[in-house]
Amino acid sequence: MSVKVLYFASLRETLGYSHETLTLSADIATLGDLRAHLAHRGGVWEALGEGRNVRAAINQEMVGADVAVADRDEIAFFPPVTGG
Amino acid sequence: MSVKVLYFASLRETLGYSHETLTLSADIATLGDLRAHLAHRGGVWEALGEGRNVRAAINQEMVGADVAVADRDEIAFFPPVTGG
Amino acid sequence: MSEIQRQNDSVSVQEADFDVGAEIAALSAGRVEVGAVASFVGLVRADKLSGEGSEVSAMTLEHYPGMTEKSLDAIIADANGRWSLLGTRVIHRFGRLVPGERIVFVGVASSHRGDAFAACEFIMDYLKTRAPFWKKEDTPEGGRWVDAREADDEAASRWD
Amino acid sequence: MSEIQRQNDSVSVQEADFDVGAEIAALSAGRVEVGAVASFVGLVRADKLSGEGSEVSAMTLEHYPGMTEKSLDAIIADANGRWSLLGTRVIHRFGRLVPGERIVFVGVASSHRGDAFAACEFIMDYLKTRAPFWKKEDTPEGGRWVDAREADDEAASRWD
Repeated sequence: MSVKVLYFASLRETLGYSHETLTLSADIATLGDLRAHLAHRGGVWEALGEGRNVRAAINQEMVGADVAVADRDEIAFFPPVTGG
Repeated sequence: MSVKVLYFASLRETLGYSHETLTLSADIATLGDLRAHLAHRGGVWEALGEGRNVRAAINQEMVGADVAVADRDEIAFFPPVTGG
Repeated sequence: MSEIQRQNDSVSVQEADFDVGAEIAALSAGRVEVGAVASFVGLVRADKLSGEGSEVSAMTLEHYPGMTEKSLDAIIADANGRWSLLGTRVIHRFGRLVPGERIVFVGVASSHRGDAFAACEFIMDYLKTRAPFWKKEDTPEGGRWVDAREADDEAASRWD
Repeated sequence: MSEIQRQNDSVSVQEADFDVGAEIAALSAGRVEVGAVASFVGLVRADKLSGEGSEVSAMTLEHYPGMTEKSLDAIIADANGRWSLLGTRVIHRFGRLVPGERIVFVGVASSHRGDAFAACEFIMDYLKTRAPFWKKEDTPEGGRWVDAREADDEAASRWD
């Protein structure tokens, strides 16, 4: 399963990545699994760890950690929005 | 005691008067007294009678029937407002 | 035209139309503490305002000169007491107006949007029940005074 | 510039400024059933947004192209389900903005003012918590990402 992952705003700056393409192992079923997997990289990636205020979207819709990820999904992680 | 009385909108048209100057007898103490006095003229003036939906202002401030009238007051009677 | 002016509050009662964009821009011009401008434009609707099945071809707004400005000024003073505002602008037209024409403008500037929205709606609700304006519709059957709407009294009483 | 267009609803996400008067006029142009247009303009404030004592000299708005338009369109669809609306217009800028500049415009047309006001405030509240925009302030000490305000989450949760 291959997904595109995007990072925005302070999270993008912290990680030093705006996007990456990932091939996911079978044990990553949900958005929460993917987030934990990324945080597990350690270092700056702990910005995605549990307790950090991070929001996420799948295919441009904000969703919760329980939502399943699917092949070719566009997944985004970002801080709480501050527009308007 | 002399007061100026103004009439607006549908009330003005019904009465056929836009304004008049009245010298009030001593028994007219309040706005309610004045209104009853005017309604007592009969005919079209019954438009000011009890139960008719009429609002009033003294010196350009909307007030209730209990408010006292004073010499040289500007008093106005009109239907509920419908601006905006 | 008649105007009452406080520092950043102003009221106009006039026959002429107004420039909505210029009025809104003026509420924040040169004032970088303004973060929010809420505004409202009321227009003459062509549909059956009184529900009696006839099209409105025009309307004439009568008002009580002097009291109009005084009541609008009191409404604005009341709003300034309730919310933290940086400026208000009220324009109300009188005379003959055809469908689609602007009747009223209310604009409110504040640091925060909550105050701007609340004050703008408050001023409109009070204006509908307290400012001495009366609408007469021209219909094919002749002139017809518009009855006050209970909904307006209810809207205003929310703020009591 | 990107636009999503339904019959009388439209969204633009753009770097360019916009003409508030023209946008408000367009919401009622040629549509005599519109009696009310409520609108909101959000501006860059110069004062200490984060309460840390330094003046903001400019800010840069980042957004998530594609999702931005999608989320704004969803907010408008939601508003249309809640109130009787005749048209909506949302414009949100991105890029670098200095104090006093317009950031966002929301305009809502309806037959009645209550629906126009409620939908306009609803769209702003949701936009602040759901649309993927992020503000970075330029201060004398360097760039600083603006933290989300709890007040915004509270404002949006009123509508749940």
